[in-house]
Amino acid sequence: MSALPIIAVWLGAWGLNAWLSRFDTRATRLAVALIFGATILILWEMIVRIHAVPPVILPAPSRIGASVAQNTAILWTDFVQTILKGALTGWLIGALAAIATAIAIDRSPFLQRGLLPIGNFVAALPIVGIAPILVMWFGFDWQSKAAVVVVMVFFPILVNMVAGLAATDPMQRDLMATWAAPYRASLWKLRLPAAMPFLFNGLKITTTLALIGAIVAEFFGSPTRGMGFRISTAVGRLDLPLVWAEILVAAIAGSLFYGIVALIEKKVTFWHPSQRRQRG
Amino acid sequence: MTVIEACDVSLTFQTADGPVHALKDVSLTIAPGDFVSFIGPSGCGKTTFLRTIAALETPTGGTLAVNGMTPEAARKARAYGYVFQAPGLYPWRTIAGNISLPLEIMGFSRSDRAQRIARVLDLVDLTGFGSKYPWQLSGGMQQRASIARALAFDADILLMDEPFGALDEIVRDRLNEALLDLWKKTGKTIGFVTHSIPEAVYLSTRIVVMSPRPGRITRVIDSPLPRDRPLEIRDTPEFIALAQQVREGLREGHSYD
Amino acid sequence: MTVIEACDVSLTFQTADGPVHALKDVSLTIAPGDFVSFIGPSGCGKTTFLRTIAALETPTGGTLAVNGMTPEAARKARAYGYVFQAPGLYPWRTIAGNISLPLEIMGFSRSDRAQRIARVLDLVDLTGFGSKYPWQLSGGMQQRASIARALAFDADILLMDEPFGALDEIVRDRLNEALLDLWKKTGKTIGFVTHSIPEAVYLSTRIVVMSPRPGRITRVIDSPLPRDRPLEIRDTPEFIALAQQVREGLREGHSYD
Amino acid sequence: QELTLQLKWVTQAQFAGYYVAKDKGFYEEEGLDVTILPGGPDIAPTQVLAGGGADVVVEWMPAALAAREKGLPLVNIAQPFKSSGMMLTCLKESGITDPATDFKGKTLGVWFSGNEYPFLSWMSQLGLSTEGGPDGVTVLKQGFNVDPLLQKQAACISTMTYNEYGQVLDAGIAEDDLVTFKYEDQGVATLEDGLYVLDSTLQDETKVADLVKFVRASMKGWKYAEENPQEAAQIVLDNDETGAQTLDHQVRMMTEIAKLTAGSDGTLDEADYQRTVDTLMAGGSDPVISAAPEGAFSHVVTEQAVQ
Amino acid sequence: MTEASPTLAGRIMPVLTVLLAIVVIWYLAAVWMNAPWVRDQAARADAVLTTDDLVRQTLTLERPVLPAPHQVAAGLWDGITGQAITSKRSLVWHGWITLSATLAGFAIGTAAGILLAVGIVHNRAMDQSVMPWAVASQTVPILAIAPMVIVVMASAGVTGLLPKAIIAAWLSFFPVLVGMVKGLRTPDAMQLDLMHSWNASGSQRFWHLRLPNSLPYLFASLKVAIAAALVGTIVGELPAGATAGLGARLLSGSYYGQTVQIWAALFAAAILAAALVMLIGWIESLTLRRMGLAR
Ligand SMILES: Nc1ncnc2c1ncn2[C@@H]1O[C@H](COP(=O)(O)OP(=O)(O)OP(=O)(O)O)[C@@H](O)[C@H]1O
Ligand SMILES: Nc1ncnc2c1ncn2[C@@H]1O[C@H](COP(=O)(O)OP(=O)(O)OP(=O)(O)O)[C@@H](O)[C@H]1O
Ligand SMILES: Cc1ncc(C[n+]2csc(CCO)c2C)c(N)n1
Ligand SMILES: [Mg+2]
Ligand SMILES: [Mg+2]
Repeated sequence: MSALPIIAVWLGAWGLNAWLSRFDTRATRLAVALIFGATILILWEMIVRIHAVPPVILPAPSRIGASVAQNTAILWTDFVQTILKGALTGWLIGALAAIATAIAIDRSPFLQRGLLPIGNFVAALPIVGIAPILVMWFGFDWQSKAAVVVVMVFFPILVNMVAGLAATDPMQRDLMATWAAPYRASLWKLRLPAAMPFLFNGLKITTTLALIGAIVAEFFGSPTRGMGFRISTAVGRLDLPLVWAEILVAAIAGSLFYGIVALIEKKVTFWHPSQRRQRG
Repeated sequence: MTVIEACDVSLTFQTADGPVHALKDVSLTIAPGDFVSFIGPSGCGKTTFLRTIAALETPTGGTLAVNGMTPEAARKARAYGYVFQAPGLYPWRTIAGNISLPLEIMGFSRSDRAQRIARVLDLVDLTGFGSKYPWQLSGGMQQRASIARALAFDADILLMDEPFGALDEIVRDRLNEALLDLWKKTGKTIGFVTHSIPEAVYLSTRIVVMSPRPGRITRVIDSPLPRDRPLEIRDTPEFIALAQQVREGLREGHSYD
Repeated sequence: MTVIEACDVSLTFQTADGPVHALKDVSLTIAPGDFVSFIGPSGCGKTTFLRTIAALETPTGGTLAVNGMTPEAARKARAYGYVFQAPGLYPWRTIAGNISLPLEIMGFSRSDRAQRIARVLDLVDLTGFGSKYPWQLSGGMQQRASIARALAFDADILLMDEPFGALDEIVRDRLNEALLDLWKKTGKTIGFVTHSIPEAVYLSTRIVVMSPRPGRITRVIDSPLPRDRPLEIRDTPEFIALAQQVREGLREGHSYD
Repeated sequence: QELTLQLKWVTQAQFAGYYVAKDKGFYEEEGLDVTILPGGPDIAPTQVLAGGGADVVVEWMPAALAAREKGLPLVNIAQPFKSSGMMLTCLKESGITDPATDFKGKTLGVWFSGNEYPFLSWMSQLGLSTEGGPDGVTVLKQGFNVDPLLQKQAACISTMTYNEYGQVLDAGIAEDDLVTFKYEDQGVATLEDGLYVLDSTLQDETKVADLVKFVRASMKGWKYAEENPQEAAQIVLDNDETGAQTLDHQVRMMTEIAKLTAGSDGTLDEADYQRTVDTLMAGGSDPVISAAPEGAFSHVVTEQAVQ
Repeated sequence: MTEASPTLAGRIMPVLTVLLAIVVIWYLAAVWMNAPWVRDQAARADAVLTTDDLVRQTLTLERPVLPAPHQVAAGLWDGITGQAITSKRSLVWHGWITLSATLAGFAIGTAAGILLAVGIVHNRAMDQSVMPWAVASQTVPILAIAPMVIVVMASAGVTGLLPKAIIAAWLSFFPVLVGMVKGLRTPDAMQLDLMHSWNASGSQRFWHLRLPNSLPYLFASLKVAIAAALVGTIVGELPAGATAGLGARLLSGSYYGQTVQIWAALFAAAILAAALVMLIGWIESLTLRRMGLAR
């Protein structure tokens, strides 16, 4: 039975993790996540080897690793082009625009009621449809990728921010009323802080969206660098280890991006019940 | 001149299973410098009436004037400080930050703020807790912080909804004295909801007894006690008689009693 | 036999600016059928001690036994009912649904549940409010609903954290009587946090006076009053003497007094 | 006998021969049950073949040879397309008249995903860097359509005689406003649309027999399509599930395709093969393939099929 | 402080106003963006253009850079009503194909997301190991691996709706997971303590406290998830041989430069998504009202 060693490794790793997780220190938490990942990689390698999966279908992690080592220069260029120029700029512009819009329409229930349903509609426009159009409008380079990212992240953040601005509890609002707080004060001192947990929810979800957007947009036209470009080209050349190397970079970059935003969230919303162990 | 003038004020909440008459034909006049306590069984509309004065609810009937203006205009003029039944502190600000908040909004200078914060923290015996977050304090400490916040900016009218409910007798006595002191010195007008008959009698110049379903005023008792009230006044016969009067008024309202 | 046996219990919270000694070397023995009140200034650790008994906090020092087991085991055996300082009702359930919840969890039958809900609603005078949602009730009504919830499943130990804090005197008297009645009939062991000296004296067989920073027990006063206590007992000299004793104990703890 | 054919691109007259053979029952006559899988921009037929998703694929020879060098043993079993339809179409206003001198510093649109090889060979033969700069050309990864030319984002774009070129004309640009360079004329033509299978398939007698029937029926389909462009176009249209094609377009495509299939009975011309290999290996510093492939084609199937 | 819920007219008027504004801007943009092409064409033909001509031509181009609203509307109308719904030119037919895979993927994704969230909240080993990898999974560019998924599944004999549904599920499980983890963790400490004091079992805590508490979060996530599932399906339709479905429509429109067709397919997809989101919103308000949470 060729499946037997695979199952054995799985069970072994799971047991180890279950045991480790009981300690719940910073070190063990990291160890647990790493062991989980390592297990997946080992299982992957085992499956590929034991079942002799052709490398053009699924290369083994070891070959992907080798490809990463070989192609660092290419990977770096692509990272700069797609992640730093495309995804990050787009995400920043989209997030700032969404926050500004949320604040702008916050005072007007009329605009909110008019804009949000349409916002939901626009958010539902599939990226594969928008990307070619934006490439046509903004050209081939990273600007069009950033534009795609802006469109993708704008509405999720807007919707969260609007919900957040409304998410104060009645007594907190009443207090502001008793002080006759002018609009700006209640915005800065009450609604913005109260909106932070929601805003960060939106920001976190959109980190991954931004990456997907920037990469996918490159399928619809790009200069000869970028992760999406490399992936589609490498697939055509059956250089699957390079494809997976790019995917690996995307995954690491995305996790880092998410992690950084989550870290900032922790700092900013330290007071929120989901961030602290509070009492009754 | 009157500070608060309520004339046949009614307020009905529309709920899924029919209207709730929280206030019905409530009329009351409060003069400047009055200390008025509201007492009555749970659910009789005390909170609702205080909120109406503060323009946090809009009456569905009758007229209400605060400082000769509409409650709304008075609110805009920052005529009052309000202490809610629950502490309602902002979790993202420390205790000092919470007290500072209305001061910032009203544009007090930084040094003035620091001074006022120190003063009111001392008043409610929370000196040293300024840098703690609300969730690190006990229930009573949170309530005191919220009192401090309402006192910090020295409004002419103070509306307090069971401010001392979560406090022990000693602290309560202390804060009662402090409040009386403040009131005498500043001549503020105070609206005060309480469940404690001795507290109401000890503090007030007038005691308003309310009864529920529908919420209305059943008695208004003027206190013959002098403005200077040492704690010992609570053992005088006048005090005890007054308390008895309030207790009777209260009992009337309790239909089930 | 003892129900609760605390021996040198300590509890320290680690906060950003240093440790807070909420409890220090607290020793106490509670026998079956005791009615023990905890009284003390705000922040002295009453809530914390009650929570430790209920296995909601773990002491950082000392030993604690409930019904001869660890607090954790006692909790698992559903040894107690707990009323929190704030109502803590579930907003997505009606008042009746809230009371029903622990019953459902403990597997009471549908008809049994209905009967118990009706009984406790009546006990706290909320008959007719069963189908309302928590946010449709006043603060006091919510607190009564939460008391009803803790009473519904008839645990042998009742732990109550300022259950009557938000209630007016009349309702409070009524509920005090009802609680005493229940206690006499069922022989429950009751741990009761309060700020009111008369309430503590009226209800308890023992009064535990605590003082803060660090939280500790300063006095344990055994009540000489009989188990049968009409409301009028509060005017007897024994009662007043006892109250005075508690007040003194309390005053000792207030360093600033 | 069941057989699956993976196309290189979406359903269109480029593959008319196979659709005609299926619709006209030529496959059925041979006792074959053929499933035709349309391709798309993200389908690499070689990968589908390796994954076992198809028995035969339509692929361009550069991609096939490159895959072979990557260790995927593709073998050409038939070559219905005799000549190449690939060209570079430029706007006259860009001032390009001679590839050897005028491409410098210009932006050119190129298809990737395995279709970039002929272009890369051409550029290296011209001695032009594809990394941009004043002495090289800037390469754009061209999307699906001819917009880059219409929007003037590129001086030239890749087109096929039978498809994109027509689209440029349809868009309203006159032939006079365009300059075209056919790969065929530039001497860098490579073989397009051939039929490929895995080496292992050819080791199996019964499978070879099936392939023979398949190629025979397919070529019959191609010849029928050449002669009846109208009907062939209609058949393609009927098989197009996206409903996006128009008859006019497909008829024109069929007419142009017929020029490319003309003169092929399916047998691979070894001279054409050699030219393709030479072109690919002449890639200068970065050749598409580094060594002349061995056994990259086989006449086994066509020899029996044309009898 | 209770705000009366707006009337139907009060809800529709703002939308219409904003829509009107958008349409006006759109027309202006269409003229502006299509003008260079029209001018070029005129120059090539040596014709003189009046402003009137310019505007008219920019709004009626066959391959506009930005089609005018009425062109898209006509395309949509023709796609929806102009054909028998079984016709391959009918947007209804393509919409249905996309919808069925979307729903299947949404169901799989939601189930996976909820199960994972429950596992994460209740099992510490899962809490510490799954979440970082779930995040990583979302950063994998699916459009890149979609073809491989399709190929691999096809080689395993799985074709048709399922491969697309799996790609849709891949995209939709994440919002559900994030929302549910947050939602299942929102109960405040007192509510948890109460459950604790009753010694409620893990499953009782889940059903009576965590789940009801998480519902608002769940519904918010479901709305995101269903839109994500639709995107996933469309992405899955591209390499699946681009045969049928709105994704194939988009692609073939794109391939032949038929801008109007792209926009019509785009709008059809968005309308579908909006309808699905509204459906979930409706279920949400129904549920929350029954639970007494809608105030
Ligand atoms: N938002 C609301 N919707 C429906 N009914 C309400 C609402 N707010 C208050 N009520 C009802 O109005 C009545 C008066 O409530 P109110 O809060 O004023 O009582 P209260 O006198 O302050 O009681 P307590 O002493 O318990 O705080 C109660 O019966 C309550 O149920
Ligand atoms: N989670 C916590 N983190 C830090 N400090 C805490 C925490 N919980 C309680 N404390 C501190 O422990 C002390 C005791 O708190 P506790 O809630 O037991 O007081 P209490 O006697 O119940 O007061 P009150 O009568 O005001 O409710 C207080 O000083 C409080 O600030
Ligand atoms: C994104 C993309 N664009 C174009 C082609 C090239 N291509 C392969 S077959 C074929 C037929 C044309 O009618 C064309 C143009 C591709 N492979 N991928
Ligand atoms: Mg109240
Ligand atoms: Mg407490």
